[in-house]
Amino acid sequence: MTATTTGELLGAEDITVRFGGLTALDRVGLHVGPGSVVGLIGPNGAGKTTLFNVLSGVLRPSEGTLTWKGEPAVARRPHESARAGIARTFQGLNLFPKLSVLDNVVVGADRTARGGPLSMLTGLGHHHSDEKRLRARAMEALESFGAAQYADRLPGTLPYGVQKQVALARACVADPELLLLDEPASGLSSDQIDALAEQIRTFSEDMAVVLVEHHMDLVMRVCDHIVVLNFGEVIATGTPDEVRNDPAVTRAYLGTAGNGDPE
Amino acid sequence: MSTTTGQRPEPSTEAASTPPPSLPERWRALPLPARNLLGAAAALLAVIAFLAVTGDLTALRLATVGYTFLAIAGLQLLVGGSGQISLGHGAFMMIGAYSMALLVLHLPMLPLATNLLIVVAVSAVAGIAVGAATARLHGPYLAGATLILAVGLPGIAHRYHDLFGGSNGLNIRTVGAPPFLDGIVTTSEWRALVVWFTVLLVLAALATISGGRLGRRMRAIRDDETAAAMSGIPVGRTKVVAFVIASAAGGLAGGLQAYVLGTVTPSSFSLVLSLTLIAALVLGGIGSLWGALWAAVAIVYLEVWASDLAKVMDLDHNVQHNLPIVLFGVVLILVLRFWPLGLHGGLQALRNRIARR
Amino acid sequence: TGAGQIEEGVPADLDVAPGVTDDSVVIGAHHPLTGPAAPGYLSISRGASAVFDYVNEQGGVNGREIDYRAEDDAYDPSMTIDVTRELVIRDEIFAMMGGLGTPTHSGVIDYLNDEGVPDIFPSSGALAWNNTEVHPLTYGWQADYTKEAKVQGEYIAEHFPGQSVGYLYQNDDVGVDSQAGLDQYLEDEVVARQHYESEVTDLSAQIAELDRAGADVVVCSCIPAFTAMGMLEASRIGFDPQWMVSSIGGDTATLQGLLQEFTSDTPAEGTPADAFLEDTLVTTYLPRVEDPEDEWAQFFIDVYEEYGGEDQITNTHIFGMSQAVMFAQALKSAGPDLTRQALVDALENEEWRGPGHVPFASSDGDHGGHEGVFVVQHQSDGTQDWVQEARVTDREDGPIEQVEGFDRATPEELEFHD
Amino acid sequence: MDHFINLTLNGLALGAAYSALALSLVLIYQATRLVNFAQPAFALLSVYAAFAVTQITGSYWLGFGAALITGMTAGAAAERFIVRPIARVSPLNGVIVTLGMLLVVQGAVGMIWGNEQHGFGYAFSYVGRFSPADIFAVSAVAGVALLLFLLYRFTAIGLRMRAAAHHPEAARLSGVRVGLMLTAGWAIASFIGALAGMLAAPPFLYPNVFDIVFVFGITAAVVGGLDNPFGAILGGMLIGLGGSWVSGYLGPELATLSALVIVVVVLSVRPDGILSRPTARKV
Amino acid sequence: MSDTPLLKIEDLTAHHGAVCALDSVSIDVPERGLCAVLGANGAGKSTLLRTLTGLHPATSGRVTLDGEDITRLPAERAVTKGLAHVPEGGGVIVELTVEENLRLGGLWRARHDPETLAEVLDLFPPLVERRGKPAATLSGGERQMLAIGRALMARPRVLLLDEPSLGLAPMVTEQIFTLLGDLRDRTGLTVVLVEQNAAGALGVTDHGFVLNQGRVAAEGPSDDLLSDDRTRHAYLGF
Ligand SMILES: Nc1ncnc2c1ncn2[C@@H]1O[C@H](COP(=O)(O)OP(=O)(O)OP(=O)(O)O)[C@@H](O)[C@H]1O
Ligand SMILES: Nc1ncnc2c1ncn2[C@@H]1O[C@H](COP(=O)(O)OP(=O)(O)OP(=O)(O)O)[C@@H](O)[C@H]1O
Ligand SMILES: [Mg+2]
Ligand SMILES: [Mg+2]
Repeated sequence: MTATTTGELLGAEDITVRFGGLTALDRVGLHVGPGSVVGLIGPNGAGKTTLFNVLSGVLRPSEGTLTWKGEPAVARRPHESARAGIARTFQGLNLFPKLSVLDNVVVGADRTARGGPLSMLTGLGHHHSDEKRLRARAMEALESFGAAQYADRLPGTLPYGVQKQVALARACVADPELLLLDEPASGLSSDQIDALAEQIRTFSEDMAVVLVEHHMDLVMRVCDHIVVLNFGEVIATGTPDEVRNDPAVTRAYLGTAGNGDPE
Repeated sequence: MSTTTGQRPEPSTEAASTPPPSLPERWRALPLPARNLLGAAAALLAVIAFLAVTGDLTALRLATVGYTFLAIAGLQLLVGGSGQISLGHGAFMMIGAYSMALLVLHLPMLPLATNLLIVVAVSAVAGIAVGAATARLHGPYLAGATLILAVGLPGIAHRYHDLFGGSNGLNIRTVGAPPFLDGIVTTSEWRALVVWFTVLLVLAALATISGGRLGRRMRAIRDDETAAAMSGIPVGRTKVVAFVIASAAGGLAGGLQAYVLGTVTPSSFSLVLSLTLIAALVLGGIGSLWGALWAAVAIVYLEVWASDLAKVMDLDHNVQHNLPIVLFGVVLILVLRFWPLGLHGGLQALRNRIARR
Repeated sequence: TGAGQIEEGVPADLDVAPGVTDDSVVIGAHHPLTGPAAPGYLSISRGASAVFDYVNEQGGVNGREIDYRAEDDAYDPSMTIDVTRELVIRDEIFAMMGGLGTPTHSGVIDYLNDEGVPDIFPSSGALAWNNTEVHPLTYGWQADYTKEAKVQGEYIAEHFPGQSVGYLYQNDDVGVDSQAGLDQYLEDEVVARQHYESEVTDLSAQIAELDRAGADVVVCSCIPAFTAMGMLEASRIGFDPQWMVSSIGGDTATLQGLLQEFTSDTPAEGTPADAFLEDTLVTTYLPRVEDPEDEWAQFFIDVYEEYGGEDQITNTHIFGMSQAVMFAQALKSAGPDLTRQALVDALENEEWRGPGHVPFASSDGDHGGHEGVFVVQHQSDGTQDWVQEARVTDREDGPIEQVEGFDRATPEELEFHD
Repeated sequence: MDHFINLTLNGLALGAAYSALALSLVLIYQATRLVNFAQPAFALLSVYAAFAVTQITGSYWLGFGAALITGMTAGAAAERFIVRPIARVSPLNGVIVTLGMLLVVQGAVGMIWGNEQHGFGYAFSYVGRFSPADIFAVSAVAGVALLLFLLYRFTAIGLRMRAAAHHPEAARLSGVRVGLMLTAGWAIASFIGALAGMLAAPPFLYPNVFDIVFVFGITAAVVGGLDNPFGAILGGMLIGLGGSWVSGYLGPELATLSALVIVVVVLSVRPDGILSRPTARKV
Repeated sequence: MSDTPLLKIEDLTAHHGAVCALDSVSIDVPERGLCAVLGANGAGKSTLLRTLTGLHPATSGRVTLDGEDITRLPAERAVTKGLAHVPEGGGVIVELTVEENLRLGGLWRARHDPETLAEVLDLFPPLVERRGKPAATLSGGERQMLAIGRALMARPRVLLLDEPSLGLAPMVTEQIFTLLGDLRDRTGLTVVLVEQNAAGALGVTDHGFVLNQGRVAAEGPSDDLLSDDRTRHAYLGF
């Protein structure tokens, strides 16, 4: 773990989540420093998405503490997390189906607007400049994710791979400090995954990234640090090399495919 | 009035497009409120022109179309915008109408504009209460809760008989046209003007909201609450705001109705009204303020035309009396069957087809 | 200026005759023909229509056929306003005849008076109609609820002395005005006051309470559906009071029809419809279908047979038919040079002689319409006995007086058509 | 105390009628995910059919049968020819088109039978504080709820119907004839609707007779939880009892308000009704 | 291919509005064939599978299964012909329980089929404990398992898999790929596998087709495609 509590961006300690009788997370800890890329891996149903839900405020943990830049942040609601600088993508994408691709990304940029509630209600004040800026910014983001030509389409009509890019653009457009990526590579081809690795490296210059992924080569390539979950418990942590060679991890998760790509 | 609330990805097609390419561009460069206010001013001129060539009966109906338009536009923002289906919009109209009547009766010296502002405030407060109580509800649960609101609220008018006049309601008389317009406009025409002035002003505001950042936030919430929240949008608060805007618009519409009709009774704000409003909204075309306009026209004129038709056809009593209801139902079914996006969507499709020729 | 500060307007010009041609005169009305309030009220315009057809068949009035247009307002005041304007502006009606309902008619009474449209015989017993200062062109019809209730109260006090009384009333001016009259005679005997809302079709709680309170006599100031429902509910729980029903809910023919259908052909061990109504007291002022001896009743039955619809004539039809007859009579008296002023003058000076059984006020600043009621009692064989002759009174605390020397004309004698 | 018992018994009897309508709504909702405003329309049509048949044949039970058959046929036909092509576009359109059907049927009934009231009797004697008619109503509703619960939960056809309602595409890939299932769902629900109509209509019949009962029916369904037939019954009883008590102790004008209060209180604690399952996971 | 193909696709064309998503695609899949369909995003892979099962209408062309024309067969009949389709993203019915989802898959055949159910549950242990839970509570990978399990419950002759590895842990993916081979050998199953993970898919299949903008751009035995650098670079991107 990047256990240095000083200068830490996000800290989670003893996070426990129960659904009825099922313990989805059992005293899980996670620490993310600025600019680091943390991998979160584990078998299906290990609790990775659940942990993301806790970190982003979508789910209130049954127990445990959360800190954000050293401040307690446990009861934060999702929009508060987002405003504080946490962005995430979803395993199921969760794009806005009836908004255009551009509007999807503009919504992602919403928190960078300068106008307050009054400007939103009246259309006065910063509203006009906000609108122009948000659109420009969203367009820029779409361009950098190679989806600019789809700006006017509805997301449902796009190939899955393009939708993933839109979802990434929506998450990144507001320059978050922490980016939570839930299986960004699933459904992508190998060269797209390479490109993604490149993107994640670029992100990590400005923000910390937590990456949930089943594509081991990607994880091994981009992560500084990896946390392995199994049945809601942390079974291993360490650098990519340490984790790859951890027999518990091989047994629980990697199998023979442990040495990188599923190819 | 030119802004649509999403549904189609391309959000705005300006109604007035003129040949020189710089003009639409300059128009687009104007801030949203300015564009909408200019549009409203143009629409007001159109209303005045229309009033000038028609009579008193049309003036009354035009006023009815006006406040109905406003009520539906508010509902549009709520249902089409934030995805919250309210079957109790009539309740807010009722609140507005009673506020207006009570103000005129008990504080006759207040000018109309003040009354309308107070009406907006009162119904907005009601909207906060209802919105906050229902913010966690989804789909049919919200629909059911608002439905019973519309049915239950008149009970208060019966309960506090002395204040609200029970089932006979309240009757008010309000001043007509200012003296210098004597002989130029009739009282009905004056009322229609007051209604449309107010309605268009508020509509410009609604169009600004739904075409701007707040509207987009609402649509995001409508599509996916969690993703919207993760984009930094306060979901609960935005839903309540949508409710408040809708109820303020509904309340104002009710206030205007009281002003135009001079009478306020519980039976005007029945279940039927609330259901008609939402049905008409879908009939007109959800997602666009134009849809709200067609909806209002349909509510007012379908009934009139149908009963005229029934009279002309010389039918059996029972058939004649029930024909308007049946016709409204049939029109509703047919429009939804062949124009799923309502009258507005259908008209647009027609226009596109003609343009392509 | 404040929105509610109104100055007095100039009275409308009455020397006009819109809607009148040499051979026709257009009159209008608003009625609930559809919607929840239509049942029960629908028959009024049907009845009126039949009489006008009859009148037209006889050659009309002063050579003019009456073109009667009853518009549907579904009992929604905002629609009443719309249809009334439509009648006045587009159809250019000469007069409004029998506009129905208190909440509905209240919304247009100012308008009609401002526009100078004679507002004849609104179908409602509200006290508000009889206010010649404010609404000089409005002429009431129904015996007002307070007068009727006073007669009821006196009758009960006389015939059921010392017995406990319960009120069941509609929660609007019907209830308020009725109690004002009843209480003058029964204040001390009242053991329960129960009301209902016309929107909620359930009387179980109210009847249970009347039963519990031990009411021997129940005065029902209700519309017919609720009278019937009250009786059914009472029989359900084995509560058997003496019923006293006001004219608005006392259409025994309608009640009997309803109860008949209710009890026939069901496995429910039913009571015959007449048994529900047996001994029920009804106050009224018009001829009744149960009284075929009466010339007017006979006349109406015949007219409806000939000019009416398929449906069975009831006392509600007779309500509208009587209005139509008296309106035609006034039109006849107004003479061939018809103007609104002429009609108003005719109304003010008319010598009313039926079909109602009580004197009728339409002059001298009193536009109160029927001035009193008589009492009938329903018999098990379906006939009705007059148990008290017509009595008149005022709506304050004045005395109740027996009607003396009211000379009622026969249908043949009365001049209401050519 | 006597008063209280009276009110309670009245409330239960009223509740049975609300429950029956709520049940039919819940069933349609389970089978189609639509709140069906045409439900009172089918009920109305059915009850008028019963009225007509009873008048002609003189037999209440023949009328009863006619009502059930009419309801079932009307529901199936409406689904097949009107609702299906429209609801495909958007669920709200589907809801609104049911409103359109309600108007058409109310008007048509008025055209045929007039807007006047007719008397309409009970199946069994209505005499008594909790009369045979009431007992019939309650037991019919409870029995039907139980049967349907079993049908939906434990039979293959029930599984097919639910699958078709929730996810037509996945259902089709599993060989479910989605169209047929939707039609069947509507037929069953309208059958219950007709039953509910027969229980709720007496003593009088007129085109708007179900307006308020239906509103209470929706309220009951929402209070109980739209996914659970027993919720519908529970909700119906709550609304019935609440209405009766409030009516008796505070005044009948507050009966509808009492339903509003119940809805607000229940839904603020359990936004998906009393007997709903835990809310679904969103991400 | 030597013997007559079990699934024969001839000149299949399909549109999304004006967009031509499949353009005269012809593919033969022999009985017991394991066949991969590859291609970039938007190439038309999902549209191909959806058109095969009738979820999407074909504009023209013909599909025959074992000689029988199934081009216009409604989707609900596909499974009765032995065609099971795991759609993109799984299409799990989240409101039903895990077990109900599985039962649904086998419904067309018989009322009760405890053996297949047991087999499927055996294959995906995480589903066992969650049998009675609504599928909504499942994790992404668990849902994918459920979707595949439901298709297997139908005991199909031809299994159409649209990106089955989506969201699955590598071990599970591997396990499923192995299973496909197993099933082919044991029960004679024929598989059409759509995958983004081209290398992995070609590793387990015996024949591959590469779609590009709705057309078959390359085809051949999987090993050949794997070693054909030109196709790999042009279309498969590795
Ligand atoms: N709302 C819920 N109710 C009940 N169980 C739940 C709920 N949410 C998650 N679970 C269970 O918790 C466990 C962890 O789920 P989670 O989605 O976090 O897994 P994951 O690690 O993201 O898996 P995958 O890689 O398959 O996406 C799973 O077994 C899931 O079934
Ligand atoms: N509903 C739709 N409306 C409009 N166009 C669509 C729709 N669905 C797919 N398309 C278009 O059809 C083409 C083929 O899409 P398809 O989903 O079959 O691709 P794919 O090969 O499965 O891609 P992916 O690997 O991303 O799943 C794409 O260009 C896509 O944009
Ligand atoms: Mg996950
Ligand atoms: Mg695909």
